[in-house]
Amino acid sequence: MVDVLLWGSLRPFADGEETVSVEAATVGEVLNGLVRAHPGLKPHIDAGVSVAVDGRIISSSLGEPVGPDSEVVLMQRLKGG
Amino acid sequence: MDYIAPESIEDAAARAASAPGVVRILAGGTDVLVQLRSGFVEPDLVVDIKRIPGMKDVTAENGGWRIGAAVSGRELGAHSGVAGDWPGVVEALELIGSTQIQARATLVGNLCNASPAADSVPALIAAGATVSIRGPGGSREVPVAEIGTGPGRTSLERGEIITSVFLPERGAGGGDAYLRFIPRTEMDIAVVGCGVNLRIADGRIVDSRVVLGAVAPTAVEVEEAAAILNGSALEEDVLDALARASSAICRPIDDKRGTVEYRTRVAGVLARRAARTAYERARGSR
Amino acid sequence: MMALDETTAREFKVVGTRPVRPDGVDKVTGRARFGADAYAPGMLHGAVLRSPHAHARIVRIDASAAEAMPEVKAIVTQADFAEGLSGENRNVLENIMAGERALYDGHAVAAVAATTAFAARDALKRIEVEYEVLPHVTDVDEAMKEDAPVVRDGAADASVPDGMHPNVVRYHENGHGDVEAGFATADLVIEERFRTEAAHQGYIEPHACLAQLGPDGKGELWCCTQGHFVAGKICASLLGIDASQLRVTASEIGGGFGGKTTVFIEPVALALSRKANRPVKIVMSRAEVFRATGPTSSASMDVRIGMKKDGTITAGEGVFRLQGGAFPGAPMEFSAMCAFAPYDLENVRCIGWDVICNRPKQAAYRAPGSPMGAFAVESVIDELCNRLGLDPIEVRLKNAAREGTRAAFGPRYPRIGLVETLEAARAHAHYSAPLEPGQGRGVSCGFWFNHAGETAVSLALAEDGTVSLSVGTPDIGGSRASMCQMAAEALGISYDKIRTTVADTATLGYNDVSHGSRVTYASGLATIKAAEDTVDKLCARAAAEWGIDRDAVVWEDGHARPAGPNAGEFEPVSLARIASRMGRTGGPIVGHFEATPEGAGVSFATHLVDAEVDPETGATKVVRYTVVQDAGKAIHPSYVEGQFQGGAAQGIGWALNEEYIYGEDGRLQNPGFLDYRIPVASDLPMIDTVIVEVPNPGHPYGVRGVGETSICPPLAAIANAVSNAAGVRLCELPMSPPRILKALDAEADG
Amino acid sequence: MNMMHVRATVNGDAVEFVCDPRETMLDVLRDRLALTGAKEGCGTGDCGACSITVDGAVVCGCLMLAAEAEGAEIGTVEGISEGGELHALQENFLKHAALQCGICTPGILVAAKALLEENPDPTDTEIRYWLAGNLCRCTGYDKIVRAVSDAAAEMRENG
Repeated sequence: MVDVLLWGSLRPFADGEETVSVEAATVGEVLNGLVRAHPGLKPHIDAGVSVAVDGRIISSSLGEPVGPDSEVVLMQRLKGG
Repeated sequence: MDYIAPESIEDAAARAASAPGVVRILAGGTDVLVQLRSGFVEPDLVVDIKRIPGMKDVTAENGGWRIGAAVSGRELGAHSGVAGDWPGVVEALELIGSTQIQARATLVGNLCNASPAADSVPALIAAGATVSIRGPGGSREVPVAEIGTGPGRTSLERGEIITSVFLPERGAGGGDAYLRFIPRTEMDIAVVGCGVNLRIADGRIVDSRVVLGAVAPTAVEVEEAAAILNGSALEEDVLDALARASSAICRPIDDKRGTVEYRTRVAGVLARRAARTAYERARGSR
Repeated sequence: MMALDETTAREFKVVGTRPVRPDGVDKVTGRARFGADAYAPGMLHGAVLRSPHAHARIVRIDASAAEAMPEVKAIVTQADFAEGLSGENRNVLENIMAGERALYDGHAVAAVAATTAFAARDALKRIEVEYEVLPHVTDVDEAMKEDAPVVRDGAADASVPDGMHPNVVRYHENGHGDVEAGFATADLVIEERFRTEAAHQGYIEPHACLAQLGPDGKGELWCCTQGHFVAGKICASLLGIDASQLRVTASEIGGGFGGKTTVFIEPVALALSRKANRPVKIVMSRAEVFRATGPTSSASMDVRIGMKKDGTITAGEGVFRLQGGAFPGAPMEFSAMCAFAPYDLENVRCIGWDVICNRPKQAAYRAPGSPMGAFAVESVIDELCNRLGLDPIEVRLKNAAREGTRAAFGPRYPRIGLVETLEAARAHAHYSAPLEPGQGRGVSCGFWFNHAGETAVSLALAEDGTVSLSVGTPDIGGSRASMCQMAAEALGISYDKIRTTVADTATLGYNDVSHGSRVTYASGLATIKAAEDTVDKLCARAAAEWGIDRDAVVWEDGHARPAGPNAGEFEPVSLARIASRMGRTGGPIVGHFEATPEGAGVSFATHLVDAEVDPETGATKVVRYTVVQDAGKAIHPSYVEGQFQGGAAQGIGWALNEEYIYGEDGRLQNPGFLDYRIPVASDLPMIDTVIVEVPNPGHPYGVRGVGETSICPPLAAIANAVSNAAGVRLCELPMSPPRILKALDAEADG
Repeated sequence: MNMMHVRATVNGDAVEFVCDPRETMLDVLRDRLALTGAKEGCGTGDCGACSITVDGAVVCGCLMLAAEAEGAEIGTVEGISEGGELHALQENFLKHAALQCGICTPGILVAAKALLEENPDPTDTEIRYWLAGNLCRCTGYDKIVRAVSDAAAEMRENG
């Protein structure tokens, strides 16, 4: 299981949880797992998110690997000027 | 729109007077072109006066200087005679816009555009300058102070063209200065402007005129200034009184360039600073 | 990916040098072709009719008088675009051409194409639009009030808590720890409200495009854009045509800074062209650029920070309210995520509100959201330092984020370079130089994420041994030079043997926009990978020639060589030699790379500013400026310095004089460079730069982005310098002379 | 339409054109004479991207009617380099990386060349004030000022 840290304003959509544990080996599975665990997260994830895995910010690639001990943090999708 | 470039002032005045619709006189064009491009003014006729003989001349006259209507800031700045006698007027014109604008902008254009914030106008009024007007009814010489009547409005009649500006004889012990406040170092329209012209004898001011820009619908003279300055050697309390009198006559507006409060306050600051410069110049003069 | 130790150990031959940029001669001789420099036979001129009202219902549009003009060949309204769009495409369409309501002063309502530009402009005057004027709101705080006019109902997403005004469209919160507990342990807590006004990107080149779209759905588009692939994708959606049938070519681009990451006139020109069946060119006026393209957001912010006497920050809290015009998207989440990013905090909490107003839709501007947040947080830190008598750099070093620090936005940092920038700033002569009377010094840190995104690169050899490199990211600041350098480095050939071209959308795989400081990172990484792919192919040709295994061949200094004595005795063979024979040894050699690389490195900067304030007029002069920033690795140091200096200059403008000024009527008062006052040459000092290089392990040569971080610290650094010079804290931008004088008066009145 | 017929020289070449009296010199250079080096950044004389010389003086091409050009000698960025040799200013702009996007570069080169013709040894402050009407949004002007200053020094050395 991978523990995924949510940003503050997502917590109301995850039953108030700060961290959600999901079964996942990739970023894509993390996102699917989150939606399965808390369907209320779906619109927020669909709106675009990045996932930080051990400090590396993954902006798009669903195939990036996630280890069981990885620090995984959900972040708002990055954009720039 | 028609464009003509007549080669005589008679022709220019006649064409300007007889043309139907909106007529604009073009010398440097730095205001006219902006208005034309923005659609703010859509002239039916543009009369370019640059090909008229004399329009680009600066000539000595009765101890003073006559400056043709198409003389640019760059040309006037390079004229050591005018710049030596009337540095405040020349600096005021040279403050307008960029190097590029300076190659075209003119005193007369600045005056006829009739912006309350026109830089050269307070300096010209302080200097006691007059303009020569040619119109269908002949010629007349009018003080600069009588030209602007409000934002974008002048006392010129249809078909009248200003052909030159006359700066009077400088005389001994004279000095003038113009200062403006802008947020940047260049390229802005004056938030406040102040022209000061004075003469001294034995270190005391004997004659003075202070004129403010951008604080009322037209440039305004600080009528009280002469009473405050004359007889003084510009002591601190005199400068304080001048600053107060200058702020007191301000009737500005709040707009994108400054607030009423700010303009009123800074008018006093500039009057004080411009008076100092004019006084120093007077002391250093022949 | 190459490991970090390899990166740092590497000796570069071309990377880190300062060659002349490949597009340089074109740009100093006037040959370079920008957006407005294209012409086509039979071309029509397009012009756009814009709403004079901040908010109005469009009751009726009568274009019959314009249509009757013989010069007019097409008129379009929103009805001429695709129906049934959703999401951001719907917002973009609504922004580039109003539907039922005009939502801001300058909102496009209709457009014409005519045989001359004058005729097009005349035609606009003959289009009658009946408006029903509606109440408007242009201020972020006003727009959140209960009785504020509703800009667009139903624009809010699910993140917004119940009970908020419909103008509040998104909500964000991040942080960790317990801020109240943190504040309880502080010796001093300061809370302050800050405001920043919208600033425009201010690129000197107005938007321009030349479009051709036939009734068969096939089209060509030439435009100045930061991302022609994205522009093409959006245009195809808005026009209802196939993306692959629209070939988009990026012109040279005269500045973007985020403002050219979306479309405005491009779909309009295509729609006009489709209707007229002739090419249509549209060039925006400067007034249109200000009224109808994206400035950044304006912001209203509350920041509270607690500090111990020794400088330890015990807690930080920020609320960031940003308005981004009439559509969702104000980058409040980035204000919230970046504001405290430079610090190692046990307790931090940030809240962001995205609010809509009757203003043009905001567009990205250099590190969107970060500069405002840094302004608020770094100002409060400076005030705490002043009141506690602490050195502002020492305090920042004491609290600085390092590798392993939990960032305010969630994850723990990998290797970062903040401490190095602070130490370099402290050691810089600027920091110890004496100040003149009336001057103050300001320090600020800043943070930006940097981005990667979809990237495709192709690298083809010519028979003479030269290289044609095709990238898909428009060159917004000299990237063709750095791409040539990285390719030269990886191939082992000289810089001038390579030409980099920004390829059109029909020639290369999809590329994300040139934004997020991603180009040198992502296109650079892809270029190196494409060069490595080429090298692999070159080695294979040599191996085949020599009759040995591919693995027995290595690439060194632009030559294939046997890997060692066991591989056999062969003379090294150059790239040029292999290329000259490639037609007979297997055909053309092309290396390529396509990916969404995921190794962008975050970056930090520390800025030092000395400012002088005239207490009688409130005028500010920036007298000295130093930028210290972590670039990871500077490929072309001159252009890295240029990014540092440009970001600082834009920050100076935003801090001191630039602002969107709206009248009571909701109309923009200053849509021109006369009164939207960007810094001129005589306003600025030389801007000193220090390039710190803490390599990014996610890039083969260590590159982090550099373009955006440089605008994060200036607002606060200048505010701190001005506040220290004036002796009063300035909390509102721009710090225009009237505002400074007012603050001085308020201070004098106690 | 009352079109104007105008004769002038541009970069030393005789040109003849017909234009609408409302057209600016910039419009004609770009749209009729195919000289697109001068750019329109504002159309109001505030940015200097359209800088050209008229009888030796640097002006904004956007603030001059094309009809005024009758008999005038116009100079544009396209005429700065002579016979394939780049001008010292052009060389120094490249060497100093004094351009990023390059949209302001033609105007700045035209203005800087006029400066050096008038003042071969300008101070940094003089360069900055002379170029105050040429907006650059990319560089912060630092490298531009250095390039102009170095070009001036080089030109003085080479007489």
